[in-house]
Amino acid sequence: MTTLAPRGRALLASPYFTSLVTLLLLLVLLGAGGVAYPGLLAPQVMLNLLIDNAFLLVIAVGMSFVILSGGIDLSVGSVLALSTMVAATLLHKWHVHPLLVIALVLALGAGLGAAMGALIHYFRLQPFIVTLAGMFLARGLCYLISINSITIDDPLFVLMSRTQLGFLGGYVSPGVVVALLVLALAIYVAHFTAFGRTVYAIGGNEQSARMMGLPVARTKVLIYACSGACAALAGVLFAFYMLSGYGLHAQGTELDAIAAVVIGGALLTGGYGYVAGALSGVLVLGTIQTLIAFDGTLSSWWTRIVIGALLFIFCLVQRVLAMGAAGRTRSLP
Amino acid sequence: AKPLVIGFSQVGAESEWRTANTVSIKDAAKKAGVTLKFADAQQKQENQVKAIRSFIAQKVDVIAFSPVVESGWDTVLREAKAAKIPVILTDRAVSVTDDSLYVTFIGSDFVEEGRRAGKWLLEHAKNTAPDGTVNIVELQGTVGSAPAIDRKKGFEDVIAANPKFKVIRSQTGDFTRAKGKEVMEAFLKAEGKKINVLYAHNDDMAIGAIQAIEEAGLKPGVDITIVSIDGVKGAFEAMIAGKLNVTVECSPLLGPQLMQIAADVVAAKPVPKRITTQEGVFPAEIAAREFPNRKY
Amino acid sequence: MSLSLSDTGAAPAPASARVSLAPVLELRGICQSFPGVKALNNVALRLYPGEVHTLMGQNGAGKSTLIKVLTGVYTPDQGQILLDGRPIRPASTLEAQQLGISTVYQEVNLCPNLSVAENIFIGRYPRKWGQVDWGAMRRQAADLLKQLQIEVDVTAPLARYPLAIQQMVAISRAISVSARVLILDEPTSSLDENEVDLLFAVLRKLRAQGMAILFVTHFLDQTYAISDRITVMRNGEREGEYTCAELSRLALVNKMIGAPADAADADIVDAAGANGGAPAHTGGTPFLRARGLGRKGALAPLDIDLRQGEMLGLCGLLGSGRTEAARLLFGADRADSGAIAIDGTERGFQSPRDAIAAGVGFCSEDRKHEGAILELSVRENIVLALQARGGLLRAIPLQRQQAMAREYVQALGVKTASIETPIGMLSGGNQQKVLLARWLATAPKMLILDEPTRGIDVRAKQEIMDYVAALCRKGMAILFISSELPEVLRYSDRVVVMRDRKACGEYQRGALDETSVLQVIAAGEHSA
Amino acid sequence: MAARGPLAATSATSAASAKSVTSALSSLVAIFVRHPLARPVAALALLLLLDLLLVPDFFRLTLRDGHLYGSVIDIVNRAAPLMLAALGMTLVIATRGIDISVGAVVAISGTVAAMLIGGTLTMDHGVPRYVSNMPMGWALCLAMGAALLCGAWNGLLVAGLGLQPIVATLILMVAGRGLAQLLTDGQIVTVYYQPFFFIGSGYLFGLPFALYLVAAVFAVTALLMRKTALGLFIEAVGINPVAARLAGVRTATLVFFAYLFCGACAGLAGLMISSNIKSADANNAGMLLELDAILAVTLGGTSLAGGKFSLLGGVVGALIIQTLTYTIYSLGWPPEVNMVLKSVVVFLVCLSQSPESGKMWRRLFPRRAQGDAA
Ligand SMILES: Nc1ncnc2c1ncn2[C@@H]1O[C@H](COP(=O)(O)OP(=O)(O)OP(=O)(O)O)[C@@H](O)[C@H]1O
Ligand SMILES: Nc1ncnc2c1ncn2[C@@H]1O[C@H](COP(=O)(O)OP(=O)(O)OP(=O)(O)O)[C@@H](O)[C@H]1O
Ligand SMILES: [Mg+2]
Ligand SMILES: [Mg+2]
Repeated sequence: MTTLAPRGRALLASPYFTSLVTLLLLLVLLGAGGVAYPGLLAPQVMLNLLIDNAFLLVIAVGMSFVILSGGIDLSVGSVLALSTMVAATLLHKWHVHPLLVIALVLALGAGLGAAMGALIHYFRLQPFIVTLAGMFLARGLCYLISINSITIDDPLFVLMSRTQLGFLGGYVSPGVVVALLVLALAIYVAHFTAFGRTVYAIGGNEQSARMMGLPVARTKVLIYACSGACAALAGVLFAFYMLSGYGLHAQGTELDAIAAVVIGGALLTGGYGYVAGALSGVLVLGTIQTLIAFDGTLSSWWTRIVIGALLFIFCLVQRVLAMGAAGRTRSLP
Repeated sequence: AKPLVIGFSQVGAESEWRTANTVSIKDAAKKAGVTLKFADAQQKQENQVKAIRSFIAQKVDVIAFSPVVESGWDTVLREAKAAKIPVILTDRAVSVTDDSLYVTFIGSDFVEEGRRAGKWLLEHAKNTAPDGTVNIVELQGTVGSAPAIDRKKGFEDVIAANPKFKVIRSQTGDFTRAKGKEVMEAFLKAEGKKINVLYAHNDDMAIGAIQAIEEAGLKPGVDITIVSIDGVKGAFEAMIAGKLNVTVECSPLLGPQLMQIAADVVAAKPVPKRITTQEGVFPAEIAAREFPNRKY
Repeated sequence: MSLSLSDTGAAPAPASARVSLAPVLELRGICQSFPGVKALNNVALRLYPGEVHTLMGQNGAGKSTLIKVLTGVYTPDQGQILLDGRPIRPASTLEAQQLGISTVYQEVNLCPNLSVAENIFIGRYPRKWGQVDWGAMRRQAADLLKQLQIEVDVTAPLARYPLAIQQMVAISRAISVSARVLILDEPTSSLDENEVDLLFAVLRKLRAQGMAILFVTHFLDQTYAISDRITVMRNGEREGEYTCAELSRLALVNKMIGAPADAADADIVDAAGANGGAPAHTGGTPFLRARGLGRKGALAPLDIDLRQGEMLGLCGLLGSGRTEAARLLFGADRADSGAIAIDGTERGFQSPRDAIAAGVGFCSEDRKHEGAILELSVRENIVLALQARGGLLRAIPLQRQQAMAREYVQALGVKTASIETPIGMLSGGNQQKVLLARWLATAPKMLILDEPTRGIDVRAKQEIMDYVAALCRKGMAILFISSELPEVLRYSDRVVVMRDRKACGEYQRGALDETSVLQVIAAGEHSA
Repeated sequence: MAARGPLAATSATSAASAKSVTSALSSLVAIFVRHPLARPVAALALLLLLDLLLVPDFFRLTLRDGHLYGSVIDIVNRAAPLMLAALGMTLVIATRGIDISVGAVVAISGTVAAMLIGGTLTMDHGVPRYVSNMPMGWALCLAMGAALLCGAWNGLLVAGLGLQPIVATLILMVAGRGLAQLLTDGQIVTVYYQPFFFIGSGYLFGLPFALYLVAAVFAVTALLMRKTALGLFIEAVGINPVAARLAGVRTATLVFFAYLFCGACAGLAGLMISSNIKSADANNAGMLLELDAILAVTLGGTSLAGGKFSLLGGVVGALIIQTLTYTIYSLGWPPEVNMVLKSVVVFLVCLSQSPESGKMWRRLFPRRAQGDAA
C-alpha cells in the first residue's frame, strides 16, 4: 500500500511503471470508446481533447512540481479565476496593453504563489491549509473586483481565441501550443536542472535535503511561485478560451489537477512520479468526459456516477498492474 | 425521415428547479421523437464548451444549452456557426458580440422576476402597512451567479421608488435551504423584531428561513412577510400552510417550447430572437387552488 | 569537574608531529540546551589540518549535538566557532558546506527516491551546457563507489539498498566534496570490518592531503587504528583532549564514564575476551525450525534451527543476506518458499503479527525507518509491541506502562530527560536502547536482533549484551546479527556464515575465529 | 506577573509566599501556553471577544419555551455537524490519510433517511395530512448503514488496495452525490414526520439535542482513546507505518476503521443536517463540508502529516469556523467580502499557531522580548 509501504521498497518499480500503465489504459479507454461511439476517434475530437484541456494541463504541470515536492496547492483554481478577472478588468476598464496585462497577471500569480510558499516554508505551516486560505483569498478578491462576469474584447485576446492552427487534418488553438511548450519546458526543468532535482529531493525527504545542503527554502518558495505562475498562465489561456473574466470560473479545478497528476503516476507523499504524467492524467480525465458527452443519454447523476466508476476502474487496474510489477521485482508488505 | 438530433448542454443538477428543467426537456424530446444528446456540465463553463465541441464533432442538427455564465461564448459559437449548426439558448442569455451566433433565446427574465417580486411587495404593503417603514432582509443566491445579480437588481429598481422600503441586511444563502436557515438565524439575532419582510432569491432559501423564523418564536408569513422566487412545490405547500406570502414563478418547463422551436429552425421557419416564457406570480391566496396543477 | 579545562577554551597543542599548523576549526565555549536538557556546556574543540580527531563519549554525551552546532543545524546558545581563526556562524548546512565543512550525520540523511548516483552528486552535479550531465554523474559515482569496493547499480533508487550501503553512499558523498573539514558521525556503526578498512584507507589518503577529519565512533579498535587525537566528552562537557598514544584504552573508557582510572573492568576493552561460559545447547526439538526458507532475488533457500536458550549468530559481509533472512523469519517480508515450524507445529508467517503471536520479536537494523516512532514518547515506544500483542482493548494501565518504561530505562541505562520525552529527542544510541527495550518488554520466546548494538557505547554495549546473554541462559532463543565479527563469535553458541545471500556454513562455538570466518566467506564453501 | 501587585505589599512572609504563588502561577501559565490546545482556544476566545464588541447582544441568552435561545446557541448548534465531521476527519488525518468524500456521505445518509421516513403531504378534503413510510428507527439505522458502507468503501480502497487517500475518496466524492441524486431523482425530499426533526432541531434540558449527540460521539471516542490502545496505535501508524507494522500493529485494519468511523460521523452529520432543514437536499447537503472539516482539524493543531492528534482540537477548530461565519453574517457586511475575510482569519490563526512566528516576532522586536523576560 502506498501510504504504508514497507522499507520504501515496494515503490521502486511503481512510478515509472504507473506512468506506462496510465498511458496504456488511456489507449484502451479510447479504443473501447471508439468502438462504442463511432466518430469518437475522429482527429478533431482527439485534438479537441487538447484544446479543451490546455489550461488544465498547464495547471497540472505546475501542480506536478508541488506534488513532487510533497506539498499540495489548492489555490490554483481560484488563482486562475483571479487572473481572468484581473486581465479582463485591466483590458476592459483601464485599456492596458494586452502583453503588459499578460505579464502583470503572470507576476501576480507568481507573487501569490511565492507568498504562500514563503508562509509554508518559513512559518512551517501546512501547505494544505495555506493554499486553502489562498483559495478563499483569490476567489474573494475576484468578487471584490466584480461579481459580474466581464467580457474581454481586446483584439489580441480575440485573435488568440479565434486562431486555428492546422494540424494533422484538424486544428489546434494557440493555447495548446503554449501548454505543450510549458510541458516540454517543465520536463526539461524537472530532469536536467538543479532546481528540478532539488524538488525531487525535497519530496523524497525534506529533512535530508536540508542536511545535504540543498537550497530547500529557495526551492520551496520557487515551487509554489511556479505553481502560481502556471495557474496564472492557465488563467490567460482560459481568457483566450472564454474571452471573459469571472469569479466563478474554474471552480474545483484544483481537484481535477491533483487527480490528473496522481493518475499520471505521481505519489502525493512526494518524490515519485514524472511531470510528463500530467499530460496522460489530463487526457484520461478529458477522455472520460468526452465519452460521456458522446454517450449523451446519461442524466446528471448518472454522469457523476459513471465518472466515479471510470475513475475507480482506472485506479484499480493501475494499482493492480503496478502491484504485480512491484511484486515481480521486489518485496511487498 | 431521420429523427432530429439535438445536443443539449445542461448547467448541472444543482437544484430542484434545474432537475425539473431537465426532465421537461427530456420528456418533450421523447414525445417529439427527437434524439436528445444530453450533457451535464456540473456547473462548469469549460465543461459546457467541451460538450458543445463534442456536439459539433458529432454533427447534431441543433445545439441548445443553458449557459452557466453570460460571457465567454464567442469562440465556440463561432465554431458551431462554421459547422452550420443552429444554436438555441434556454433559461439564461449570453452576451456575444455577434447576435447571429445564436438563433433565439427561450427563457425567463431574472431582472423581471426581481421586479415582479418588488411590485408585489409594494402593492401588498399599501394594504397592510400603508405608512410605516418597511425593513427588508434579503437572502441572495450564490455570489456572482446571474440569477442572484439580476434578481437583486430588479427588486432594488422597484423598491427604490419608495424610500420607506429599506434593505437592512443582505447576505448570500447559496440558494440552499441549510444556508438560508443559517443566515436567517443570524439576521433574526442581529435585527430581531425589526424585520418586516424577507426577500429570498429562491424558494429553497425561503423554506429554510421559514424554519428559522418559527424557531425564533415568530410567525412566518404573518410577523414577517416572505417573498420568494421560483414557484416550486415546496413553496406552494408553505403558502398553503400560511407561512409564505408569495412566490414569483420562474418556469423550468421549457421542453415543449424548445422542441417546437428546434423543429422550426431546422425547417427554416423564422423564429423570434427572444421568447419569454409565460410566468405568473402566485400569492398565498391562490396557492391551494393552484397546487394540484403544479408539475415541479 | 573538567570546567577548568574547558573554561580556558584552549586545547593542548597537537601532539602529532605532522600537525603543527594553526587549527582549521576551533570551537570555544559552546553551549546548547534543549527543553529540559543542557546538551552542551561550554565545550571546546580544535581540529587541525591533516589529522583524524576522534570524538568519544557515552551515548547522549553530546557528540552529535556538537556536530550539528558546528554545521549549522542548530544555532548555539553561546560560544564561538572559528574557521581559520575567523568567527563563523553557519545558519544552515548549506552555508557550512560552502565554508568547506562536509558532514555525514549519524542518521543517514539521503533521499530514498533518488538514485544512488544522484544522492552522491545532488547539489553539485557535473554539468554539460549548464544542465545536469547524467552520464558523467553515473560514471563518477560508480568510480567513487568502486574505491570503497561497493558494486551497486548507481542508477537504482537508494531505497533499494540496505542501510549499510546507504551509509557508504553518504560517506562517498561527503568525501567526494573537496572540503577542508570532513565530519563523520558514527559512519561505521553498520559497516563490517572489511568496509571499515576500506573507509580508513580513504581517510588516511585524505588526511595525507591535509584534510581535517572529525570522527565519531564507539569502537575502541577503530579509534586507535585511525585517530591522531581524541576528545572525550561526558555529559555535555568536554572531559579532555588527548593524543592517542598518551591514553590507554582503559583510561579512555574510564574518562568516558567518569570513573577513577582503575575502575573499569578490563573486559570492556578486551573485545576478544571469554564468553559468558554458558554451555552450547544441543539436542531437544528446536524452538524454531525453518526449512528451505527463501525468496527469489533476496535469499536462497535456508535451513535454520534454533533452540531455547541458544544464541545463534549470523555473520557475513555487507549484503550477504542476513537481514533478508531475519525479515523472512519474522514475516516482515513474505517468503516464497519454505516452511517455519515453532515448537514443532508448522506456522506460516504472513505478517509480523503472526510471528509476534508465536513469541518472536525482531529488532530491526534500521532504527530511523523501521524502529523508532519519533514523535511518540519513550514510554509509548517501549510498550508499543507489547500492547499490539495484547490487543486493542486490553490497554496496559498507565501506571504499569510507566513502571515498565522506568524499569527498562534503568536496566539499559537510557539517558533521557523523562520517560515522556519523545524518542526523537534522544541520542542515537539511546534510541537504540529504547527499541531493544520494546522487544524485551514483550518477553519473547525468541528474539531476532539485527545489529542491536548499533551506535551504542562500549560500556553499554557490554551491559546490554550481558543482559541479553542472561536472558538467553534463562531460555530465550536468540538470533544475533552483527557486523562486528568478534561480538558475534564471542556471544553465539553457534554461528552460521552467510555469503551471497545463502548460508555457506554452520559452526559450533569455538570452531571458528575471525580469520577462519573471513576465510570461509572468501571460499564461499562448506569447509566443515 | 499579574499576581505581584497586591500580594507583595503586605509583609515579608507574605512576600515570600507571594513569590511562590507568582512562580506557581507563571508555571501554570507556562503550562497553559505550551499546551497544544492553547492557541486554538485563544483564537476562538479572541473571535468571541470581537463579537462581544461588535455584535450587540451577542452573549445574551433567553429562555424560550424551556430552551435556551441566543447567538451562542446558534453557533454551537450550527457547528454540530461540522464538529462531527471534524471528529471523524481527525482520526483519518491522524493515520496520514484524508477523506474528501465527507460531503457526499452527508448527502447520502440524509437522503436515505429522508426518503425512508419520507411522508407525503396529501390533501384530504382540503386538510393536509402527513404520512410516514417506515418506522424511524429502521430508517435511521439504514441511513447510518449506508454511511458506514461508504466509509468501508473508502477504507477498502485505501487500506486494502493501497490507493492514495485523496484519489480513493475522490471517487466517492464524485459518485456519492450522484448516487444520492439518483435516489431522489434530483429532487429535494421534504420530510413530514415530527419525531425526525428532534435530531437536528430538538431541545433537551434547554440545550439543542444535536449538542448531546456530538458530546456523546466525542465522549465515546475520547474514552476509546483513553481506555484502549487505539490512540497509541493510530498515532504510531500515522507517524511511522513501517515501524508500527513491524511492532505488530494491524496497520491496515486500523486505517480501515478510521475511514469507517469517518463515514459514520459524516452519516450522523447528514442526519443532523437533513433533520434540521426537515428535508434532504442531495444536490447541496454537506457541500464543501470536507474542506471545512479539514480546516477545523488543522486549526485545532493536528498536523496533516499524520501522527499526533487532538480530538478536542478539531471541535475547537469547528467552533472557530462557525463563529467566524456567524460573525460575518451578523456584521452585515456584503457577501462579497466573506471569502477574503475568512482567508485572512485562517492565515492569522495559522500564523499565530506557528512557533516560527514567535521567533520572528522576537527577532523583529528584540527589545520588548527582552523586557518581558526580565
Ligand atoms: N532535538 C533535541 N531535543 C531535545 N533534546 C535533544 C535533542 N537532540 C539531542 N538532545 C539531547 O541532547 C543530549 C546529547 O545528544 P547527542 O545526540 O548529541 O548524543 P551523542 O553523544 O551523539 O550520543 P550517541 O552516541 O547515542 O549518538 C541527549 O541527552 C539528547 O537527549
Ligand atoms: N556490496 C554490495 N553490492 C551490491 N549489492 C549489495 C551489496 N551489499 C548489499 N547489497 C544489497 O543488499 C541486499 C541484501 O541485503 P541484506 O540487508 O539482506 O544484507 P545484510 O547481510 O543484512 O547486510 P547488512 O549488513 O548491510 O545489513 C542485496 O539484495 C543487495 O541488493
Ligand atoms: Mg550521536
Ligand atoms: Mg543487515
